[in-house]
Amino acid sequence: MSFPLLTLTAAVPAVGAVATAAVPAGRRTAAKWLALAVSLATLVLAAVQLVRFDPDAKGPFQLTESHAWIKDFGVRYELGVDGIAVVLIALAALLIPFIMLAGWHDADPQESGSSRWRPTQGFFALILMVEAMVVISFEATDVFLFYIFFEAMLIPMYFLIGGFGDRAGERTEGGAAAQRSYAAVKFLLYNLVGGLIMLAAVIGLYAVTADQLGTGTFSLQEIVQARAAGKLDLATTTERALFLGFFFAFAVKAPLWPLHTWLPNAMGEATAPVAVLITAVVDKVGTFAMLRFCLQLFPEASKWATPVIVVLSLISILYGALLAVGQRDIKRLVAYASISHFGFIVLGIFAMTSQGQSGATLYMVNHGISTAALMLVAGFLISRRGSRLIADYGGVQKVAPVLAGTFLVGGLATLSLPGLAPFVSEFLVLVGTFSRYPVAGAVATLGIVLAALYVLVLYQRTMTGPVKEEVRGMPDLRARELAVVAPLIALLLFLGIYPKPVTQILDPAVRHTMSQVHKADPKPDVNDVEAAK
Amino acid sequence: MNPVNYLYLAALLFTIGAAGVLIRRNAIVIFMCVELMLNACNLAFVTFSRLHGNLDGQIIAFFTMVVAAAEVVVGLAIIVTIFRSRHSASVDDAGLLKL
Amino acid sequence: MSHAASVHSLWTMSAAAPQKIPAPHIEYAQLSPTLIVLGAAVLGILVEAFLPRRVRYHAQLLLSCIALAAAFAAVVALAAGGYATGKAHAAAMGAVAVDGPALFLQGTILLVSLVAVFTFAERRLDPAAHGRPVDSFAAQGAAVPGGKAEQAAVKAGFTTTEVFPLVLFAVGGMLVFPAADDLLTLFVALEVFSLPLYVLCALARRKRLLSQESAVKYFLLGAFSSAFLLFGVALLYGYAGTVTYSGIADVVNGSVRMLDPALAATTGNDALLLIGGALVLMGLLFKVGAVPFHMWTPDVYQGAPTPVTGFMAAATKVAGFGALLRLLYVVLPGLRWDWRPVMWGVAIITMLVGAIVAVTQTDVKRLLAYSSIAHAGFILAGVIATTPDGVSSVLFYLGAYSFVTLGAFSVVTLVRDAGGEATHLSKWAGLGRRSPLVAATFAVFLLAFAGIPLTSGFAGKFAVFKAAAQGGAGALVVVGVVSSAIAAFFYIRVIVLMFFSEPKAEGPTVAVPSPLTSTAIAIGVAVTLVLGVAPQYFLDLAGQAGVFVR
Amino acid sequence: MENLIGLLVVAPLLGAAVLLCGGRRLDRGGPWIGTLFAAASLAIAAVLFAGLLGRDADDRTLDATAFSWVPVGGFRADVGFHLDQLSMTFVLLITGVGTLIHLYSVGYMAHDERRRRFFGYLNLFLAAMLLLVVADNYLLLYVGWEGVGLASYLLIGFWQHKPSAATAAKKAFIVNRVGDMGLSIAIMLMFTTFGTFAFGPVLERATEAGEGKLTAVGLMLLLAACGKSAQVPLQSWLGDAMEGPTPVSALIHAATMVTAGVYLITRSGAIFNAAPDAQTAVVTVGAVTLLFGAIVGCAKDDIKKALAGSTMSQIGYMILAAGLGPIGYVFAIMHLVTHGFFKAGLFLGAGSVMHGMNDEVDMRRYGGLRKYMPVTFVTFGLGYLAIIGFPGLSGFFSKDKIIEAAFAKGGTEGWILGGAALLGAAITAYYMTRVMLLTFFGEKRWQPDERGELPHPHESPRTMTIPMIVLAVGSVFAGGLFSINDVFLKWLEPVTGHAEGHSPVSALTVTAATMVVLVIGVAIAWAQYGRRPVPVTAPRGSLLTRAARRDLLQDDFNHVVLVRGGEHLTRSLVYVDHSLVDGVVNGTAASVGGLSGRMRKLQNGYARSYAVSMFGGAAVLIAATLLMRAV
Repeated sequence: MSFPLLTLTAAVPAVGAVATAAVPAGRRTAAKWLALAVSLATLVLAAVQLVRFDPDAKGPFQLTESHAWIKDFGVRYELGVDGIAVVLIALAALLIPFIMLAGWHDADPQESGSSRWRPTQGFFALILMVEAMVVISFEATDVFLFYIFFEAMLIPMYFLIGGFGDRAGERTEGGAAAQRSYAAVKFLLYNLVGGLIMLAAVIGLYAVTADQLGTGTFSLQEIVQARAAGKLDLATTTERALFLGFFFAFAVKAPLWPLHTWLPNAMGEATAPVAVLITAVVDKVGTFAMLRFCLQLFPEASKWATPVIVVLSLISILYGALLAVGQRDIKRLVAYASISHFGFIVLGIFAMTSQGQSGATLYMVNHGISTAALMLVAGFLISRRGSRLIADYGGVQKVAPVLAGTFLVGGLATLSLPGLAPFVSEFLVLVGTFSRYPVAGAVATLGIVLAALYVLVLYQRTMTGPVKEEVRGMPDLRARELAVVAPLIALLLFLGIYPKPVTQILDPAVRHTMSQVHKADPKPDVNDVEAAK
Repeated sequence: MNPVNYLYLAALLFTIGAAGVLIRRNAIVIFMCVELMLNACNLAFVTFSRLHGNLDGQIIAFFTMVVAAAEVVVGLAIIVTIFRSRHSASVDDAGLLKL
Repeated sequence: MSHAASVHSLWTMSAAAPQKIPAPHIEYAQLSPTLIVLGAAVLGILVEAFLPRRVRYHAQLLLSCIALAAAFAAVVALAAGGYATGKAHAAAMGAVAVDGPALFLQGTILLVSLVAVFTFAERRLDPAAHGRPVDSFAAQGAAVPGGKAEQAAVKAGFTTTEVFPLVLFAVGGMLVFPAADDLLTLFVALEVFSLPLYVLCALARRKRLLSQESAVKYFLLGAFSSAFLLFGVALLYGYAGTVTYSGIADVVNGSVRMLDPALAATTGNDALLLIGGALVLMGLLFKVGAVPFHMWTPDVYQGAPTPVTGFMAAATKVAGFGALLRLLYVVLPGLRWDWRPVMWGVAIITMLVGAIVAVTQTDVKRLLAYSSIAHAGFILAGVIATTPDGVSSVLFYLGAYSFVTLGAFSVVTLVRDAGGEATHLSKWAGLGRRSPLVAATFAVFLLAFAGIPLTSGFAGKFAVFKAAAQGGAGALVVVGVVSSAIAAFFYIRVIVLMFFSEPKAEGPTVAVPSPLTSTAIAIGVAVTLVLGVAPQYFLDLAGQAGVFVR
Repeated sequence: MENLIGLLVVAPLLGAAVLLCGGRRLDRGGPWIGTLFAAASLAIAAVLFAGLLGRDADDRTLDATAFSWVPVGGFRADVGFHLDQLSMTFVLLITGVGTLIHLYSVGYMAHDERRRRFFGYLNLFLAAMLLLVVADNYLLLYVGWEGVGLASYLLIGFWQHKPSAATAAKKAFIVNRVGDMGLSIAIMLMFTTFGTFAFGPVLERATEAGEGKLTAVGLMLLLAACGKSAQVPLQSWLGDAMEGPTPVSALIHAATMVTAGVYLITRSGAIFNAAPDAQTAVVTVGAVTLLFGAIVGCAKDDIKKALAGSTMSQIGYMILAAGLGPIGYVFAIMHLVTHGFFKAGLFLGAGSVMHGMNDEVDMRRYGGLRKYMPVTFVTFGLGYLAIIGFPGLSGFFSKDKIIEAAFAKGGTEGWILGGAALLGAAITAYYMTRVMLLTFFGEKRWQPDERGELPHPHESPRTMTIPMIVLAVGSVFAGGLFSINDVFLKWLEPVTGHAEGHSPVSALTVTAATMVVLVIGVAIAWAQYGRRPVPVTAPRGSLLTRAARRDLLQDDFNHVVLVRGGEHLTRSLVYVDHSLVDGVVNGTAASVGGLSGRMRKLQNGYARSYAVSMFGGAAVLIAATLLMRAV
C-alpha cells in the first residue's frame, strides 16, 4: 500500500513516452534505444507486481492505491489488481519490447521531410503511451478512471494505425495501401461510438448511485458491496440498460460479430507490430473489462444477456474462421482468425463456469502471444517481398527455412495444437461451455477444424510448393527478428506444457468473479468420482 | 377609451415591423422596420405603466429611445460602409457568406 | 370617464413624486469590475482622441490589459469577500446582482477577454505594409475596400486602434449581462455589448466584403432579435407591473397579488407571462446561437476578423448563458413545467443540427461555428437540469469551452497564404507534416471539442450530462451522446486531413506569431489540459458559485 | 521404474529438439543421432517390459504422475502415465518398428539434403505416439493424438516442393482434425458425466452413467478412431499420404499411427461394452472399411497406394474385432501387432524396389525383379504370405481368430460380419498376389524415367535390408509365438478382459473356409496377371475398377460437396461481410452526410431568410409554451 507500485508501472512508460518524443530529430537510434529501455523497465515493474501479488490473499484486489480525484463526479483514483489484471499487465509489458524490436525500422522516415517531422520518435513514443494507458486501465478499479483511459487509448492507437501504415506502393488486395487513413478513421469511430454509448451508461450509473447512496460513486468495490448489502438495488430494466451500454463498448473493442469490421482494416493497413499491439494488447482491455465490469457490476443482467451473447460469440467463432479461409491478404487473414479467437474468449466468459472463465482469461494471454508470433513473422515475410497477397508467395520454405519454421509454429499455435499454449485455454473454454451449453460447446468445436483449414492453407500457399521467382533470394530471419520470435515460441511451448504458474494466479480471481455472479459449476452426473479415485 | 386598445395597436405595429423586416430588401428600410418594432415596444411599455399606475414603464421607454438611437448610429455606419463598397443597400445582394 | 380618473391619479402620483424619490444608493465597490472596464473604455476613447498615432497602439494595449487584469482582481477580491456566497445580494437598487454565478462568469469573461486582447494586438502575422507592422484590422474602417482612401490609409500606416476601447465596451456590457437583475438592465447590457461587436465584425483587414457583409447580417438580425426581446420585456412588465426579476418571480409564484384587481381581468392572465417569457427567451437563445436562432452564427463567424470571432464565440456565449441561467432560475422557476419541454426541444435540435450540418463544412471557421452551435446544445442540456448541479456544471462547461474556442481560433489565425488566413479545409492538408507543433495544438483543441477524456471538453461534457441525467433528462443525454458521436466524425476528419494526407505543394505557410498569440494559444492548451486532468478545484469553484441571489 | 515411463517419451522428444534446433552442423550426423535416440527409447521399453514380466499377471501396471498440468477449479488434468500390458504391447511395437525404420531411413534418405529434419520429425513422431499410448487420461492422450497428426503432417509433406505432397499433408491433417473434434467432444462429455477424464475413474464407473451418454461418448470416440485409422468415412487421406517418403508410410501409415484408433477403442472397452449401439456402429465401420480398402487395393497400380488400400482393409479387420467387445479385443491387438510387422515389411520392400527403380511407383513398369533384388524379393514374399494368411505365418493366426470372432458374434449380424471378413480375406489374397506378380515376376516392363535412362535395379544397402529381414522374421513367427498356448491372450486379458464366443461354426470350418477363399483369390490373380503379359498402360477396366482407382469416388464426393461448397460459402461470406455488415455502417455514415448536405442548403446566405427562421422559431416557441399550459 505504501509504495505506489501500480502507479509507477503506468507512469514509467508515460514519462518515457514524453522523453522519447523529446529526442531531437537527428538522434533517431537513441530514441529507439531509450524507448526499448523504458519498456524493459516497465517489464521489470510488471514482474515485481507478479512477485508481490499473493494469489491466496483475502479480498478481491491487492497493491491497492486510492486517492481523491474528482469529488464532484464521485471519481477516485483507485488502483488495484486481481489475478487476471496482474497477468494481463505482465502480458502487455512483455509484448511491448518485442513489438518495438519488430518495428525497429518501420518508422524510419523514407524522405527527410521538415526538420521538425520526427516520425521515429513519434512511433516509439506513441507505443509507450499506449502501453501506459493499457496498464492503467487494467489497474483501475474505478469505473470512471477506467473509462477515461479506455477512451484516451484510442488517440495514440489512431495515430499509430494511420500514421505508420505499411509502406506505400506495397501490393495489397485493394491496390496501393491508400485505405490506411480510412482504416484509422474506421477504428477510431467504431471505438469512439462504443465509448460514447458506454459514457451514457457510466453517467446513468452515477445517477443511480447518487440517487440511492446519496453520493454518486464509481468505485467498483463500493458499488459491489452496496449491492451485496442491499443498499443499492437496480431496477431490472435499469441494470439491463446499463449492462448493454457497457457491453456494447467492450464488444466493439473485443471485437464481437457484427461489430468486428474495423479490425481487418486496421490490422491490414497497420504495420505488423502495430497490428499486434491492437489485437494482442489493446483489444484485451475489452474482454478484460467484460469480466471485471460487466459481470461484477451487473451480474443479473449478465445472466439475462448470456444466451444472446453466447450465440453472437458462436457466430464470431465460425464466421471469423470462414472469412479467414476466404482471405487473400495475409494480415487480414490473421485479423479474421483473431475475431474467431475473440469469439472463444467471450464464449468462455459468458459460459459462467470456472473452466470457461479461467480458459477465457488464459486465452487472452495465449492468444496475445500466439498472434504476436504469427503476425510478427508474417510482417517479416511481408517486409521482404513487399506484398500482403498470399498469391505472391510460394516455396518460401525452400529459401528461408527458419522463417517458414517459425511461421508454422505460430500457425500451429493459432490452430491451438496440443502442447502449445492456446490449446489449454481453448479446451478449457470448450469444456466450460459444453458443461453448461452442450450444443454451443459442440458447435464451437467446429472452430478447431476451420482453424486447421485456414492456417494450413495459408502455410501451404505461402511456404510450400515450387519457389516463386520473386521469392528467390529472400533472406532468412535476421538476428533481430529471431530475437523477437524465438522467445515468443519458447513461451508458447512452456505455457502449453506447464500453464500452472499462470492458472494458479488466475484461479482465485475467477472464483471471485463466479461468486459475484452467483453461479456455480454444473455438477457431473456421476458424482463422488474423486472419492472413488 | 380602454387603454388596452393601445396594447393591440402596439402589437399591430410590432407585427408590421416584423413583417417589414421579413419582406423588404433595402437594409435601411429593414432597419426602419426594426425601429418601428422598438417603438411598438415603447408604446406597450407606456400603456402598461399607465395600466399599472407606476412609472417604470415610462422610464424604460426613455431608455429604449436612447438605446435605439445608439443602435441607429452603429447601424447606419455599417450599412453606409457596405453601401459604399457594394453600391447597393439590398441585403439580398450581400450573399457571399452561405452554406 | 374611468380613464380620466386614472390619468388624474397618475398626475397626483407624479406631482407628489419629487420630494419622495430617494437618491439611489449605489455600491460602487461591488460594481467595481464593470466600472473599471467601462472607465478604461472611456479612457481609451480619450487616448484615441489625444495621443499621437504611433503611441496609441501600445497605450491602448497596455490600458486594456491593465483594466481587464484589475477588473479580474476586483472580481477575485469580491469573491474572497464572500459576495459569491454569504453576502451575495442585488446591488444598485436591485439592478445588478452580485452573487456566485455573476462573479464566476464575470471572472471567466474577464480572463477570456484578456487573452482575446492578446490576439487582437497580434501584429506579426500580416506582412508589414510599407515597413510598418499591421494587425488583422482594417487600416481605416470607413474606407472603401481597395479604394484610394484605403490605399492612402495603408500608406500612412493607419491602424484601427479603436478596436481596444470597443472591446472594452463590449466586455463591460458582457459583465453586466449575466448579472443583470432586472429586465431593463438586461436589455441595456445586451445592446452595450452587441453594438461594439457589430462594429468589430466589419473591421477585417483582408476580405473586407465578407467582413462587412457579416457585420450587416449580424447587426440586422441582432437588432431584430433584441426587438423581440424588448417586446417580451414589455409583456412581462405588463404582466407583473415590474421588471425586477424578484418582483416578477413573486408574481409568478402568486406570493404577491397585483395592485389593481381590475387590471387582472385584462392583463393578469398568464398569456402575457408566457408570451413575454418566450420572447425574452428567444432573445437570449439568439445570443447563444441555439437552433433555430443560430443562422447568423456561421456567416458571422466566418466573415468577422478571426480574433473577433474568437472573442465573440467565447465571451458572448458565456454572457448569454449566464443571463439565460439567471432568467430561468430566478424569474421563471415557477414556470418550469412550461418552459422545460420547450427547452428540451430546442436543446435536442440544437445538438443534432449543429453536429450534422458541421459534417459537410469545408471552411475551418464555419466548421467551428457549427461546432459551437452543437456545444450550445450540450450546455442547454445542463441548463435544463434545473438543479444547483446543473448551474455549476454549466458554469464549468462555459469556462472550459471558452478557452478551447479561443485557442482554436487563435491557431486559425496562424495558417495563412497570399490571401490572408487560409481557412479552406483543403489548404490544411498535411499541416502536420509541415509544422507538427501547430497541428498538434489544433488537434488538442479538436479533441477537447470532441470530448475525448483527459481534455477539458470531456470533463465539461460529463458534468452537464451528469447533471441532466440526475435532473431526469436521460433522453437528452442519449441524444447528446449520439450527436457527440456525429460531431466526433468531423473533428476527426480535420485531424486526418492535417496528419495523414500528403501536404500540397502550394500549401499555406504557418506564420510565426509574436509572444502575444503564442501566450494566448499556450494558455488555451494549458487550461484545456488542466481542466481535463485535475478539474476538481474549478468544479468546486463552480459548485460554490452555483446559487443565485433572489 | 515408474519414472522410466516419462523417460520413454522424453528420449525421442529430446532427439527431435536436438535435431530440429541443432542447425546445419548436425546435417551429417543427424540420421545416426535420431536412430540413437529411437534405440534409446527401445532400450527403455525393453527394461520396462522386463519389469512388467517380473510381476505376476494381475498387477502388471505402472502409474506415474509427472506433474499437474491444468489445475483449474474442478477441472484437473495431470501429466500422468499409465503403463499396462496393452500400452506395453504398443510401446514395444512402436519403439521396435520405429527403431528399425530409423535404421532403414539412414540408407533410404542418404541423399536428401534435409535428412536431419526428417529424422527430427521421425523422433517427434515416436515421442507423440508413445505419449499417446502411455497417457493415463484422455486429455493427455489427445495431446499425443494430435502430436502424431502433426508428425504425420510434417512427414507426408516432407518433400514440400511437390505441391501434391503439400496438399496431401494438409488434407491428412484436416481430415484428422475432424476426427479430433470427435475426441474432444468425447472428452467434454466425459467431463460433464464423470467430472473427470482420467482412465481409471471413467472406465471403472462407466456403467454408472446413462447408456445414452455412453453411446454418445462411444460414437464420438469412433469418429476420432475413423479419422486416425483411415476408416470410412474419413479414410480419404491415407491414399494421398503415400506422397510421403516410404519409411514414413511404413512406420506411420502402416505399422503404428493408423492403429491408434484401434488402441483408443480397445482402451475405452469399458465404455463400449456398456453401449451396444456404439459397438454396432464400430463393427459396421470396420466391416465396410475392410471391404472398401480391399477393393481399392485391387485397382491401384501404384504399389504404395495398393498397400495403403490393404492397410485400410487390415485396420478394418482390427476395428471390426474391437467392435465385437471382449471376444475381439485381444485379437484386434494381436492382428495389429502382426500387421505391424508384415505391413511395415511390405512397405520397406516397396521402398527398396522404388529405390532400385529410381522412384518408379507404377507396378505395371516393374516386373521380373526377383532376380535383381533377391533379399527384397524374399522378405517381401514372406510379408506377402503373412498378410494373405498363409498357414503357419503371423497373418494366418491373427486374421483367422478375427473371422472366428466375427461369426461368434452370433445371429444374422454374426453371419454378415463373418461373411464380410471372409470375403475380405479372399480379396486380400487377390490383390496381394497381384502386387507380387506385377512386381517380381513376369517379364521386365521397365520404362525410361523423365531423364530418359532405363532403371538398373540393384539390391539396397545393408542399412535397408537388415530391417527388412528382421521384420520378415517377425511376420513369419510372431503369430505363431503369440498363439502358443495363448500366451498373448493371457498377457492382455487382465486389461481387455476376454470372453469365449461360441461360434455357430466350428473353428476348423472357419479355417477351412479361409483356406478356400485364399486359394480362390490367389488363383484369380494368377489367372489375370501370372499367365498372360501385363500391359504397361492400365486398360480402361470395368466401371468398378475405374471407381476403385479413384478411391470409389470418395474424393470426388468430398471435392464437390465439401471443397466446392466451402469455397462458395466463404466467398459469399466475404461478400456479406463487405457489403452487409460493413455496408450498414458505411450506409449510416453516408446518410448522415447526405442529410447534412441537404440541411446545409438552408443556410442560403440571405439575411431575410434567417430572419424568417427566427420569426418562425419565435412563433413555435410561443405556441409551444401556450400549448404546454393548455395541456
